[in-house]
Amino acid sequence: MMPARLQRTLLTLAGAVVAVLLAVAISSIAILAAGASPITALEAMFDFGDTQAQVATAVAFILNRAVPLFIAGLAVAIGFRMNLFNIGIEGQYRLAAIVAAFVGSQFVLPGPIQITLIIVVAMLVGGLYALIPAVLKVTRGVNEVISTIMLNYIAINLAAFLVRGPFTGEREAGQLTTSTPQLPESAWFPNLNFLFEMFGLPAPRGGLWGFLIVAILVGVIIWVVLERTRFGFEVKASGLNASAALASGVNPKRMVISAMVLSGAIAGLIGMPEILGRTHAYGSNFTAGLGFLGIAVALLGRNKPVGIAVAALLFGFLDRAAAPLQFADIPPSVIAIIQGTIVLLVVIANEITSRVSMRQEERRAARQLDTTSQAQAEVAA
Amino acid sequence: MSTSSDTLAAAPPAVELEGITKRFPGVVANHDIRIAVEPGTVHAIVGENGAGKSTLMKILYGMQRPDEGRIRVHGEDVNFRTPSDAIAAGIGMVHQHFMLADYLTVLENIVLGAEPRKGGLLDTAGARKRINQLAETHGLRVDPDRLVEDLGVGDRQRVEILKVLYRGARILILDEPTAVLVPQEVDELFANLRELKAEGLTVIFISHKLDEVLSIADAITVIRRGTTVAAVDPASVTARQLAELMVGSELPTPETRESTVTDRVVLDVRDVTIQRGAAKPLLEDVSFPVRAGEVVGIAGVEGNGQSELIEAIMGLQTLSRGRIVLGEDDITTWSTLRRREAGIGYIPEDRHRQGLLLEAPLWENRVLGHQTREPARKGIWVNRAASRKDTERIVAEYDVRTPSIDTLALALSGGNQQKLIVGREMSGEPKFLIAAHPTRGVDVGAQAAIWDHLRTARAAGLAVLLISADLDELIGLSDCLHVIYSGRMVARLDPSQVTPEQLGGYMTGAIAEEQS
Amino acid sequence: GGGSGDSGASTETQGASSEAPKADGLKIGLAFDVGGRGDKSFNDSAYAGLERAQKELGAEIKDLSPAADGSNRGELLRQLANAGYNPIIGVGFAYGEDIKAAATEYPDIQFAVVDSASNAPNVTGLLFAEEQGSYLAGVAAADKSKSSHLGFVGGVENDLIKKFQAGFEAGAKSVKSDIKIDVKYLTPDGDFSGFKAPDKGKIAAEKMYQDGADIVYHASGDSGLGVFQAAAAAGKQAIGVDSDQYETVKEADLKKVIMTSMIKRVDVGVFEFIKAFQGGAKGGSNTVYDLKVDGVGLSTSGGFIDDVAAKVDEAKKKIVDGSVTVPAKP
Amino acid sequence: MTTSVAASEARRVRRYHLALVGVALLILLLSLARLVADAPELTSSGTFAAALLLAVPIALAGLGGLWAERAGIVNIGLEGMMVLGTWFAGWAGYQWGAAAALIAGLIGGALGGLIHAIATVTFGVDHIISGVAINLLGPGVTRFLSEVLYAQGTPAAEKGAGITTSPTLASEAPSVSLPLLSDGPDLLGKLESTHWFLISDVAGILRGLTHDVNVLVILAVALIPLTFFVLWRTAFGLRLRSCGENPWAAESLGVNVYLTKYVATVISGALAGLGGVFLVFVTTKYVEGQTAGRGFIGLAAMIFGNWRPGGLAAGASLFGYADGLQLRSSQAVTGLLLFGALLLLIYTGAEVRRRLAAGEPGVRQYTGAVAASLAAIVLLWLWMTVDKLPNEFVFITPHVLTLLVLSAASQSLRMPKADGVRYRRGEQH
Ligand SMILES: Nc1ncnc2c1ncn2[C@@H]1O[C@H](COP(=O)(O)OP(=O)(O)OP(=O)(O)O)[C@@H](O)[C@H]1O
Ligand SMILES: Nc1ncnc2c1ncn2[C@@H]1O[C@H](COP(=O)(O)OP(=O)(O)OP(=O)(O)O)[C@@H](O)[C@H]1O
Ligand SMILES: [Mg+2]
Ligand SMILES: [Mg+2]
Repeated sequence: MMPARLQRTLLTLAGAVVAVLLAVAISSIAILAAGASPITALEAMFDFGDTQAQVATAVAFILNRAVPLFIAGLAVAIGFRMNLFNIGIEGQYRLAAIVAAFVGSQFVLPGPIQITLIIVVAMLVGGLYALIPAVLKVTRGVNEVISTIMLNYIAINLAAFLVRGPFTGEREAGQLTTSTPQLPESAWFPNLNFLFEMFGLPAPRGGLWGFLIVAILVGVIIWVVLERTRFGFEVKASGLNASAALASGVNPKRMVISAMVLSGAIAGLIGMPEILGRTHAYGSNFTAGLGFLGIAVALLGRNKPVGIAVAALLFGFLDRAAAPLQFADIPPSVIAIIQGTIVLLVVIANEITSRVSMRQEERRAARQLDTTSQAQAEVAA
Repeated sequence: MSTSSDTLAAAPPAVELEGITKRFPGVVANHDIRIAVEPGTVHAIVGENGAGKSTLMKILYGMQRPDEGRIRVHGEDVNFRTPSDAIAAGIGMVHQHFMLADYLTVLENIVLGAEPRKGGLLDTAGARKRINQLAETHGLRVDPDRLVEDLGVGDRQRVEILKVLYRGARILILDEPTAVLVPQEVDELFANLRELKAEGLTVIFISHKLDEVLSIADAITVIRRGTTVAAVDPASVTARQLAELMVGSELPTPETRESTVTDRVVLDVRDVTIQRGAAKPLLEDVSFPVRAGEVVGIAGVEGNGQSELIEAIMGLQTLSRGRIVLGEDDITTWSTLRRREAGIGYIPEDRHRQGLLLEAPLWENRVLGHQTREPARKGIWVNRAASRKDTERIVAEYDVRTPSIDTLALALSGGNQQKLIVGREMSGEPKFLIAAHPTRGVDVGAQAAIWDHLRTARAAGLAVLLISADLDELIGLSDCLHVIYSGRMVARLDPSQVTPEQLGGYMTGAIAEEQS
Repeated sequence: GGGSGDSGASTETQGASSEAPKADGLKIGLAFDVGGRGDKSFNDSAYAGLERAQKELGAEIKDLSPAADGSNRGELLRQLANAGYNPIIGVGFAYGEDIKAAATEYPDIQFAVVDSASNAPNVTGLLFAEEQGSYLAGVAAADKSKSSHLGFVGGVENDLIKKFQAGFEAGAKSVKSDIKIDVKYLTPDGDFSGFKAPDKGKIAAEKMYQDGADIVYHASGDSGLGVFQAAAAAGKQAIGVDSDQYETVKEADLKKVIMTSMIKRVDVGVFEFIKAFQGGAKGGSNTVYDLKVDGVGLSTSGGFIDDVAAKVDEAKKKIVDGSVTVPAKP
Repeated sequence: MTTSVAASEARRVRRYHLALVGVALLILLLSLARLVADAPELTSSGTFAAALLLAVPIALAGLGGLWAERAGIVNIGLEGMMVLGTWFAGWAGYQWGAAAALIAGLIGGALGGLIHAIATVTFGVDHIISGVAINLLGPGVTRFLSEVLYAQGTPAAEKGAGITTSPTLASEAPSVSLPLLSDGPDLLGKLESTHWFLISDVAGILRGLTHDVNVLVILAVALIPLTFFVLWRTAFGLRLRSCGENPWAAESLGVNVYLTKYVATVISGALAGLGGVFLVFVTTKYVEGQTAGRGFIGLAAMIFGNWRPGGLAAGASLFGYADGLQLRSSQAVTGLLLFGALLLLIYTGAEVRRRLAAGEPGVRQYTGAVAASLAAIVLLWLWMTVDKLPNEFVFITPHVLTLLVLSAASQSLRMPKADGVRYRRGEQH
């Protein structure tokens, strides 16, 4: 039993590695076509700097980028696991971010309480906003793909309205970014620079966002929820076979609502690392697009927390390379090409490997049964 | 010159299969099969589930390619790559499962792939004329402009045959065409087949129903475990002999021994009506009790409300009127989950659709439907250890042939999948069990085992509602039989008194309603 | 912040800068706003200043473009600092916060940020008085308008673009207090597609022309193309923005309608900052590029506003001498 | 048999008439709202011209979606394919003119479709996943191409290209107007300016749709009936649809399902690419990011339209109209509130009458009518009290409208049965 599983895992990993290598090869062709050398590009991507401080900064950047991507991937995965396509992560996290940033700026409490409250508000807003498409789906049968796409646009506009209107904060003279009021310092999430110091590295510039801890925690919780609880089982069952789930007493409406709301609540966290760790306010140049990237990350990670973490780190690593590539005079958009081809090739590889491993499983089952039935026949004779 | 019988003998067989071998990963579906089908005859092929009949026919129809062997059609070697090649060679196939696009019209389904064109367009008028003509000559009446979605099974079967005739096929393959038909419909079909035969068409006919086979076939080939084991003359063989050839051993029968019926009503269905909009009710005033230790059988042609009845009891359909009482509780408004928790077990009619998570391991399939109960659950958690242990128990007790409980459900054969489901639904001491087609598509050995389990549970006081298309099974297992027709219970019969023919009469509405 | 020992002034071993450093070692780094070099507008204008510094001051230059979502602005600044570039310029107000962070991390390096105020001792804010330039555009437009009806199309409804609107309205009203000015923004703040939607710019401007406006001023990036098209179709006129669009627009029929452009000399700002840096200037303050220093102004190519030049000059004089203050908010 | 033919014929005629009556009613209501709310933009020719301009790329993307999904391939990658279309149109167009742009854009989009087909048909990748990957790839590849081909110092840059834009097209696609009616003497224009009830509204609408129309618009509009015709009236169309309903049945009748799906998906990409070409024609050059999510909106329009060409045209028109209206006049959007109220009142009236006629009492049956009338009151109240909505609320008009209409009508939607299902030759479902 264990070897079979191990084999499945190894096969998957091998497929992923081949896919990444293929994607690198394809991108190399593009780089060559652009008149640059793929070797230089690779060197640039892996060049984290000469000094320890630079290496630390690079690592911190990758992690800081990976954290929101990881959370976004988790949010997407919850829905995708039961074939619920929450394309609306984008709107949910934006709205959650602005409301949480504003609410958090309105009071001062001891750090842990203040931060917890902000996080709760963010999850609440994200979850409530995701409730809209969920309710529309279960009561009116509205396809969630469209409704969430529409709600994304609505969220962008709502956020723009709020940040210029009721939620606007004071600005220094000469600042053109509109933003919510600054969070009090008690709401600033402490950074994790001590981790680097523990390894004898200098602290990274910009700091390693402390929200990493929350992300890991959320990842573990989501893993436990999806893999070990009854709710997770029901999500999985609904995804694998909706009509069997229904006949087994899983209430599909309740599942749609709870999965969507959970997905939205997690989505609410996506903006938090940035707001609590860096900007301390929601501003008009808030990082957008993480919701869509989250879809790619979730798919790359096969909708499983560990896979999503790896995918998020890979994306973070690639995104960091944007600057070094430019130093090497290579168009940075190569990264987008690498990301796109990796996603496509990895899912193709997944498809092939899972088909192969199912074949193997069937064959093994048949082989084993054959030997047992032969044995029985011999005993009978 | 030669006599007419000489000419007949000289004519090459319509189809000749020689040494056909086909391997699937882990299975040899066909092994050195040899069959010769004479033109203008009905040639039956019989064999157990999984014997390889469908595979062989798919090979003949170009849907699958043989690993070894030769196919000759009218004496000429052929090599079919796709069904189009086979169609071009005059072969048509009606599949075991309907191959119809529900949201296309009958006409569209029939002409698909062989569309008549006029000026680049689909010539619907021409097609309609041709279909009506075919329908007229062969007595296969269907309305070409209806959506297939709205048709009953009998009509669908006719559409399937029309599809084949429309292509001008001279060789017809019918893979279990009678599985979903009632006796009267079967007779109609056979009349059609005889007519086709008279017109010189060749029919290859597959069925599990041996008396049917004996009544229609001119020649019979028996397949066992992928190889041809006998070619017999229907005139010189009995159904029982044929069956023993198929199985290679003695036959089990689904007979219930002494009655275990008590007078404690476990499930009471009262005046259940389901009506959607202004249409004809799907179920109308259906009432019956099921007592502890009793098997209540429901006979009926598919599509007469059985599915709705099951779904109503499972809480998957809301009632327009009526009540369902389980023991002391009125469960009419309960959720499916609560019903299951209260002790209703459910062997669904389509195990792949409603019974299994094919891509999950067996032990997770054990949890399905029991996710809120011991031993599968512990608080908010799934109790993995206990579930696995209980799966081991089911595998042992119900003789589920599997390498391990971590095997994915899709790797099991249909019979073993079904045994797992039966084992699961019997665990947790249910009070009441819905068994919908519990042995459909299951081979003889597994069938006997499942019947045994049902009987044992019945003796232990389980109340069972049995829905089946297999009339022998219904008559053999039930303590009491109801016939459902057009959403209404039209007869209550004593299984020890009734014959399958009578039952068929009620099921088709041929015998008028009887007061019980 | 990371107050560790490494100042970032490491030796030049970074792969890219292979050519020998210039004698005086002036290495200028510049990070663009989203869109990057080659946007034919704001970013390119900054780049022109950088190139000029390369030519005239013999500087070594490096320019970086951010990711499409702008998430790595801070990283670009750090990488430039690590590679030994000094000074470093961030183009666009979105760099405000990131420059501040980088400036604290690299106190020995001089930074400049375009369109945002100085927020650290080693940061120079390069501010432009868009409202003043737009005021002149308003004056010219109101003088030229026969219908006493103007229009303004803004790309994205943010505070930067509102400065353009405010100045334009004030300028036009200073000429004709009852002049009608239609205003339309294409997208809300945070949705930057409004700078890339010529079709929407066209529709918005079309409506203004149909309603009787005869001159429409746009501050909408690439969407301005649509405004020019609408003007050409209606046989009316439009005002360009940022650079002299009469020169940058290639189509002859569109050239005709560009009455003038409100020029924002980001190139001058960038170049002047570099020169000042070379001269030893330190940050901590803002340099405002306004009418006084010709940091903003109106273009005259095409000669369409020659006849109102006097009035425009007069308005300019008033602003320069302080007798008129132009509002920065509508 | 003949009766059934007649019946289906009658059904078709009835549906056709119903659509006509519906459109007439909408126009009547619109002109009423225009008059009462004094918002001439509601029916002006300019609004309808803008609506057409905005609806065409959405409709083309939607048609792309329709072709793919009717063959059983979910295409969420329309956006990426559209982006490819814009870039290639710009690149070919600046060198060889509009015709080349058209062809290159089609090919660009078709390439995206081909990738989608390879992934989903040949490798059986989940359709949504492949689509997402294409949406990542489209912008990435085009940006890269721009960075390489439009960089400073390249010949293209000399002609005015930048990283974010191509040079202007070498030649523009011609535009046409209806002679006499909307051009020259412009009779419709004259009629429109009279502001007569209904007459000038109809004139405005007609003029907006016929004045100075790009040939590509005509092509796009023609593609809608053409799509219907091909998919529902030809043998190829029947095969294509059968692949979306039951590919196994199609396979068993000798239809080459893989090939059909490939063709459908490539056409789907080409249509999305054509939407991109149209955007480039409007702006006369490629502008990075100019698709702005229209691929997604197109998909929404298709679902809105129940996977039918006519329906998707309605969906795209609704979106284009609402967007055009808000772009032209923020005030007119409040006029829509009145329009909505009128619509709801009519619905309520019809519902109550139907219930009364059917003699079906019961509170539950009336909830719809009650909700509708309540909503109508709220809308009326909003219309009377609000005179200018904040811009942000104006911007979202089309999205909110789409959402509202969908929630009213979604339950009757039906997608192709095997849409998004992985199909493998020789494997049963
Ligand atoms: N595509 C396939 N891949 C793998 N194994 C297959 C495939 N098709 C059939 N088999 C196997 O081949 C064997 C013969 O199957 P087949 O469907 O031909 O049986 P059959 O005689 O038609 O049975 P039934 O009476 O149930 O229809 C079975 O063991 C089945 O598991
Ligand atoms: N289309 C298929 N693809 C792959 N394997 C198949 C296919 N059809 C059948 N099998 C294999 O056939 C075996 C089950 O076939 P078997 O004939 O015993 O089942 P069955 O009685 O036909 O069941 P069912 O009626 O549920 O299909 C399994 O090993 C399964 O893997
Ligand atoms: Mg079978
Ligand atoms: Mg079979």
